[in-house]
Amino acid sequence: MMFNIRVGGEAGQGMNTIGTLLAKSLLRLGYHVFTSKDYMSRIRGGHNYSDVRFSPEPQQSGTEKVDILLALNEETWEIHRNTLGDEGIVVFDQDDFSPEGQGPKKKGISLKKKAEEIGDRRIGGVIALGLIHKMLGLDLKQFKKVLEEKFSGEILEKNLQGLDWGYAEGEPIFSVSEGKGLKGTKLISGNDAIGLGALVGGVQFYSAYPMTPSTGVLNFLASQGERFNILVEQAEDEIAAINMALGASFGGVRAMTGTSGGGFSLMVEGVGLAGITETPLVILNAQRPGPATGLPTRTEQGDLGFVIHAAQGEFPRIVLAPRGVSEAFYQTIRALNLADRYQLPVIILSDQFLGDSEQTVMEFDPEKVKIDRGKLIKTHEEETPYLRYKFTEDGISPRLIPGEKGEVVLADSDEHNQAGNIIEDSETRSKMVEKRMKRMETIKEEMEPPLYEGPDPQNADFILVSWGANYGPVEEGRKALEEDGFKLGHYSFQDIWPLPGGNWEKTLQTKPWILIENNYSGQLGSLLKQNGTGSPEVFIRKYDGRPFTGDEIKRRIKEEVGPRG
Amino acid sequence: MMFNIRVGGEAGQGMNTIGTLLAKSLLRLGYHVFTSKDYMSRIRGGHNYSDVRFSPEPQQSGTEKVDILLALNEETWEIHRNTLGDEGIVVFDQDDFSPEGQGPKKKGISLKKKAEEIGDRRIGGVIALGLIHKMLGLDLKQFKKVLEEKFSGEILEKNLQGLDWGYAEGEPIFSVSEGKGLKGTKLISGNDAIGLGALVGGVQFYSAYPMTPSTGVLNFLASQGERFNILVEQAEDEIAAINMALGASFGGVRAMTGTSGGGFSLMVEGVGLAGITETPLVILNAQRPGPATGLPTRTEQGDLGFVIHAAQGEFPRIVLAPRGVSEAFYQTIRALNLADRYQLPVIILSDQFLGDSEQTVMEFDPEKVKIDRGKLIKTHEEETPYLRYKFTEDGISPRLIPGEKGEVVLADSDEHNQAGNIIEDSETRSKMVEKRMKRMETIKEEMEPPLYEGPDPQNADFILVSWGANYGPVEEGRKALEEDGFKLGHYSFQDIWPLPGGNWEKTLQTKPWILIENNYSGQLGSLLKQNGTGSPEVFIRKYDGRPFTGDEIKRRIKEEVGPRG
Amino acid sequence: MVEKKEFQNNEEIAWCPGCGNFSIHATLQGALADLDLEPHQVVISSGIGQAAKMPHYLKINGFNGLHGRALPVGTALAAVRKDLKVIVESGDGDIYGEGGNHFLHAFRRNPDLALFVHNNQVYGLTKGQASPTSELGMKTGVQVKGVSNLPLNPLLVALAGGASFVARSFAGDRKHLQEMMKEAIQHKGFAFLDILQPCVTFNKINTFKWYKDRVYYLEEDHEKGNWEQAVRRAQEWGDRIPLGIFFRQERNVFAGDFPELSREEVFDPRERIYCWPEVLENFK
Amino acid sequence: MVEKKEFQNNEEIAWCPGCGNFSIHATLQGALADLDLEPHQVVISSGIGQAAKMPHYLKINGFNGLHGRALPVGTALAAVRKDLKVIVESGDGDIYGEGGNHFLHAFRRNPDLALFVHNNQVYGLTKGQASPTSELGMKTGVQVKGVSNLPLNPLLVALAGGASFVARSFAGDRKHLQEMMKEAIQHKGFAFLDILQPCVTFNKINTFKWYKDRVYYLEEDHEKGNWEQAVRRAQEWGDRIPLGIFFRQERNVFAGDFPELSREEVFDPRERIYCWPEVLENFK
Ligand SMILES: Cc1ncc(C[n+]2csc(CCOP(=O)(O)OP(=O)(O)O)c2C)c(N)n1
Ligand SMILES: Cc1ncc(C[n+]2csc(CCOP(=O)(O)OP(=O)(O)O)c2C)c(N)n1
Ligand code: SF4
Ligand code: SF4
Ligand SMILES: [Mg+2]
Ligand SMILES: [Mg+2]
Repeated sequence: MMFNIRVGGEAGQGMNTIGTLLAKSLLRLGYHVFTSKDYMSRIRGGHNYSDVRFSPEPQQSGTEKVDILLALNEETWEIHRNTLGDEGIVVFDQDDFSPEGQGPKKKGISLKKKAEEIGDRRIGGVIALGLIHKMLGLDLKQFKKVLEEKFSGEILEKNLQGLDWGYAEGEPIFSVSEGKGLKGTKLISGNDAIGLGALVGGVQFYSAYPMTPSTGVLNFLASQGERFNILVEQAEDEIAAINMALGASFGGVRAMTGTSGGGFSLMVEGVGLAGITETPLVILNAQRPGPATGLPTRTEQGDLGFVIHAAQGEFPRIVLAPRGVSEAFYQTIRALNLADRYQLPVIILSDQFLGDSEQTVMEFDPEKVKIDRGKLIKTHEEETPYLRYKFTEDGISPRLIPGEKGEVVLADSDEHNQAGNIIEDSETRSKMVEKRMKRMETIKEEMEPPLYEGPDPQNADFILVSWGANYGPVEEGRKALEEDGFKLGHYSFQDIWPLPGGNWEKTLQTKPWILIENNYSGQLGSLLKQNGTGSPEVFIRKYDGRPFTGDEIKRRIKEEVGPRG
Repeated sequence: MMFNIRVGGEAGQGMNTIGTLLAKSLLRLGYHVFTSKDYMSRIRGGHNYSDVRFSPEPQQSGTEKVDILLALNEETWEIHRNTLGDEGIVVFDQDDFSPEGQGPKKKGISLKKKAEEIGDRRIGGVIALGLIHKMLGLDLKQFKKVLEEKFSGEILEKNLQGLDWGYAEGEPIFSVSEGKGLKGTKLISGNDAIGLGALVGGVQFYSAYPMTPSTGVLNFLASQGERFNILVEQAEDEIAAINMALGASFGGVRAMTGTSGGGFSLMVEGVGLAGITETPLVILNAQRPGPATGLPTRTEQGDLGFVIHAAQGEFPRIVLAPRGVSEAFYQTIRALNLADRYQLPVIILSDQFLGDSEQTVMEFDPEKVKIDRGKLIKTHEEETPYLRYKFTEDGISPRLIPGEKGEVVLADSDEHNQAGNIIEDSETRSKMVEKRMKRMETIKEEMEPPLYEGPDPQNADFILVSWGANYGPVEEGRKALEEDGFKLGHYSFQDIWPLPGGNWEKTLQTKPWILIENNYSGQLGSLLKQNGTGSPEVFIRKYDGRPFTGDEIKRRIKEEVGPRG
Repeated sequence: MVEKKEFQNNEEIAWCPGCGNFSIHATLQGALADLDLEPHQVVISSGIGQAAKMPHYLKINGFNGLHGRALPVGTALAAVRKDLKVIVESGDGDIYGEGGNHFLHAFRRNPDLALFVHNNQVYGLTKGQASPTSELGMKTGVQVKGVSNLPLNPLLVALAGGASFVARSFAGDRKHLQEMMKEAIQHKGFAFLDILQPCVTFNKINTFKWYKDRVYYLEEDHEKGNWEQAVRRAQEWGDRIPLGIFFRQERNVFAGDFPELSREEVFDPRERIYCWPEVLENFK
Repeated sequence: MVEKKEFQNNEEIAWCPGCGNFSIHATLQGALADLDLEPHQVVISSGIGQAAKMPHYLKINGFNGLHGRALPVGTALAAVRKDLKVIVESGDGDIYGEGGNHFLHAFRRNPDLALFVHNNQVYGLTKGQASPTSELGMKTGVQVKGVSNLPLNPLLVALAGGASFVARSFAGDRKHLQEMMKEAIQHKGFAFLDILQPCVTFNKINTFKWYKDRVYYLEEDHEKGNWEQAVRRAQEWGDRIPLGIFFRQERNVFAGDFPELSREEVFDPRERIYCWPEVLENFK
């Protein structure tokens, strides 16, 4: 059982709040919830919507199909009417408009008018949610708790009044399976998960310049800054942001910066600086469709080739693209450890789809998290005089924090000798390049191969290949096709650079495979080709700024390879 | 016959001037000349040197072997003594030091002392050049003309006096073949050739921020600006430089900007802006070794992957890496035409080796050059209302310059509709992406396949693969190996992106090939792999900041594949 | 006579109802019409933000470029297209934040353009973070304890940097605003006009009323050529906020000696190369 | 007592003989020794250029970063490492040109660091192009007709931008320079010291003698807390160039309330997470 409720209207009508309240109630009723947001780059007006999808089973994808459409204006009805199946129903404010035509069921209710009658214009959404709870046969108890935690006094009273009134207006028309009541489950967005990861991972300095869809992380950390002694600074521009973070990291604290593609462009030189100075740094690039300003509030996987190659010259870096919200948390912590252990820039490649979607995840356990600061040394006694860029077996030099009595530390953006002083000679240059690049070999070994799901690859008809947050929709599509008799495997890449070795190489050389990317040119595909996979049999792509959904994947694979089973 | 004269000393001793004077004399004596520069990132002191190589035959590579070493200080002797073969000779100021030890021949002469005696401390170099002319049995007549064009009055007199005195001090000890006296041949550096290309190609606006090794182009254009109405502006930073150039181009004039890798990093966002606004722009990236500041005055081919992937999102671009000085001129003009015809950013990927090396080239003929401004339209009548991003068959929209009576032009960095206005809908977005990317297909067809030299590939033992200015050294090495009985072909890429198709694909799939790149990781190699070539048999690389030389290529290929013939 | 309505187009305007940008939008049309400028004779270079959407809502030449980079684009346009009036229009975050370096150097270069900054003292489009002009103590989702960076006084910085025209107006006073816009557009050189613009959604401190209660006009006899006086008046902020032209001075403009290009020179720029052999003389 | 020679290292210095940087280099050591600061207690953040090579020529902690970006690096260092004295040292091109935006915003943020700008009014390392402070008319390989952009007056801009300490000294007056360096380092907040530095190779206008003939000290009774007076004196340039502290004011410093981190907190920052479950409360 999967159920999808869509709340649509214009910016400023509070779709997000309504969606979040509903999601929280469902979460507490024991459901797995997945929410996604579709919004325009404006503050008022236009058309936005939020989806709240729930099920007793875990899930991490949106869907094309809507079961209940809460249309806060007529435009929402016009735009989304076709997403409602025959069983679907549109809920609307009957004083505002009335949905014309055949098709889905309709339920009018007084929202604005009733809200004003109760005395708070803002509670129209809560009224509608009361109605929706009734339609779904859901208990209001959890929802009331949510409201009680959020509001108090008169405002709370009015909310509860509205909720009850809306509930009374409805009929139970859907029968949904009961939630399983998983203990400790939380509803977290990708951006918050990255923020939580940074928090638990020990970030002490976060500098950024606001840029959708990365601002959520900045907001989250700012909200926690005082409590956890995290210095969160809004920089004058992204160049300052990355250079501040590097300064902080050189100073010894864990530092991170975050942005989207345009801001990442401005950070490029700083990425190289992290590379040559061997300063640990985690950089979040939350992708949105480009080029340039592009579609600020939408999603795309368009920056993969860019972040792998960003900055002049050659130096090692790591690129991780979390598969989902839970991974966003753990991979952020891992990124911080990798940055410290290998003393280099680590890029977390997220996107608007992941960042803005909320997903139920089992509670994150900070106790399970290890902080590994790598070769950070506590005293200079280990090396006298201290050599910041000492040649070592593995290319990683012991790292001293400036401030140690009797010793000094020098980092340099020019080519340098072991002490960090500028050099120009051919021999030292070559050795330093080798020292830096050498680390790539070790790193490559600890990169995790893509997750494989499905039947033994030998028995699969096709192998699906995806990366990052596309995992959820592709996996949902694959499972749905399995039920239709398809035999499909699925490799989903999370560790992207350096590209991990593994069975996938042989499998893709021998089996027909389907590449699925949320971009135009197939950027992971190009990387795989460099590893000898050849071209995919089918390339399913999307570059309209919207995320894939599970049912879309199913439909498009069927279109491409014909019906099975 | 090839002859190499090396002038070495510390920064500020005028190695460049001495080298240039000598080169001019040789040029006028009818030789082909190739000069290269090795200098430090400092203004005084340290160790710099210039090579002047000449021959009756064309050439475009330096060499490891030195025939005459003009050592302006003892350090030069120490550093370069081993480059002198048994036939070589070191020329030195006998009042300054005397070269110790076995090995090459030695010729002391009074330079500073004599110069002071004549009454101009600066003419020591000219005295040495008089001596060198005698050693080589060369007539002084041409050199005197060079001096007469450069100096006059008393200074000229003193120079001539010094020259004659130095000449008288020498003996003819080398016998060099006579120059062929090619008419119209000029000695031009890569940077000047790009500047000349920009000039003839009709650049009317050049904005840049100083950065070695690209500054030569800025200097050249600045020197010509007033005469040819080229507005040359030193911007406050590289971000301003590229955005100014885009503004000028939008305004209708041919515009260009130039920098090196670090500055290119800062321009990245602007490259994407050119991409989405479809504004023609030529960007020079004169590579130097990175990452970050790296080795400011040295050379590397380290930015290939970077410039191909630079900027968030996906859009078409063209990358050209001129093979030599002559190509630098013609490819710059071609770049300007391509930018206009396809309305996109074109990147000229040069490097310090190409930019600072001078080479004799047949006179550039501006009459042969065509200016093709593509679909620039003169009046709005062709389209009313004018649609800047009109959907067309080939993805290229007619381009009107703002200022046409009754019509307006709107360029936009957000995703937009045909008129240039912001949109967010899925359909227009997809169509716009397709419109932009569509051009890549046409472009790919007109990209020139790599130049092939050598025996029929079927008969070659190995195929050498190089790109950009590596062409000269690799080709010289190949020819030398041919004489030793090797059968080697050579593909040299100049059009890099989009990668041109051609016979090379099949050849490299079937023949063992040797990749030669001036970087660590083999960036062209990665591109070729994406096209199914597999890995090279041998990878000859260099990442010490120095260019390859012909004899080095020969030596290293021999080392790798064993002796032949 | 050009009429205001010639600048109208049919784009839906994406600003919030009540936003101060609406009156700037309307006033700009009036100013241009008053100056008898036709749509094709003007070009607006803008960055990214709410203010920066301006060229979309007018029938006018426009280059809506990157966040923070409207000035370099406009500077080059002013230099190579002397037949066009160049207006650079963007928000306070765009010009004083991301684009601060171009702001600083525009004073020195003195390009012949008018810079209109919609100064709402907040980042509007990205949902309410502090901008360089946000008041001390203003709380936002990022500045959770309140703004602690000293607000930038853009007029003072412009004066110190050598700007040749420095003025302030208020979106709530259309008559004055129109006058200022006209003066700025007519000024030969870099004309900087800071426009106080209420953001009804995110700036709950500097509201329409807040501004209205404080603004007043510089006196008739304020000496526009007196830099020291301008500096003194530009320091006023808080209870009393002066509007008007603080400073004006004629100075060499950027690329003033670069010629106005003919259509032919644009289409075939090679025509200019009349002494090629002479250039090549250097290379023998 | 710390001695000057504790700051010496054995690197070959790549500046031209006679360059003003040598005296700045020597003076800095004196200032630090005078303040009884040991090498490990100081960190220099620099950019790229001749001036920016400073950390290589001292035994001192150093981060020699990107061209133009020394200030952000130093700002963060000052915030997270309250136990270190942070000096940002770079050239005029670096700080006023490429890094202009950080300069502008450092005034507002007021990080606790000292900024030393070796102002030789030229780009030295890249061979003599104009810098933002080059004199009008100065000819270079790029500015072939002479500089036409109005030179930046960095002191005036710093004052206008709200800098809390603004001073000028001269490389040719080591006694004064040392005094100024010490004052700047001791200032709590952003201390900006512009140092006139002759470039013997590329700046043939503003030579040692040129400066020497013009510089004089601000009077003993110059009121350092008087902003208007500072602005008036900062305008002096040409025949008479004042040296000294133009302005000084105590103000909240950047991240002043961010605690000094213990070694333990640096090595295991997770120690700080003591109310994790409470954080997760928001997500149910
Ligand atoms: C390089 C880059 N960084 C960040 C952004 C995100 N961004 C868009 S508009 C904006 C701020 C807008 O503020 P302001 O200029 O004051 O305009 P307003 O919306 O207030 O009119 C930001 C940070 C971007 N588009 N590009
Ligand atoms: C991004 C970038 N752009 C340009 C350069 C080249 N560059 C190095 S130093 C310098 C100017 C130095 O001038 P200044 O800061 O005044 O220092 P000085 O050498 O005069 O001490 C420039 C343009 C660079 N290293 N990085
Ligand atoms: S957010 Fe503020 S500035 Fe933006 S449109 Fe709304 S009111 Fe205007
Ligand atoms: S070029 Fe000028 S600033 Fe640089 S070291 Fe030489 S004299 Fe000093
Ligand atoms: Mg604003
Ligand atoms: Mg300088």
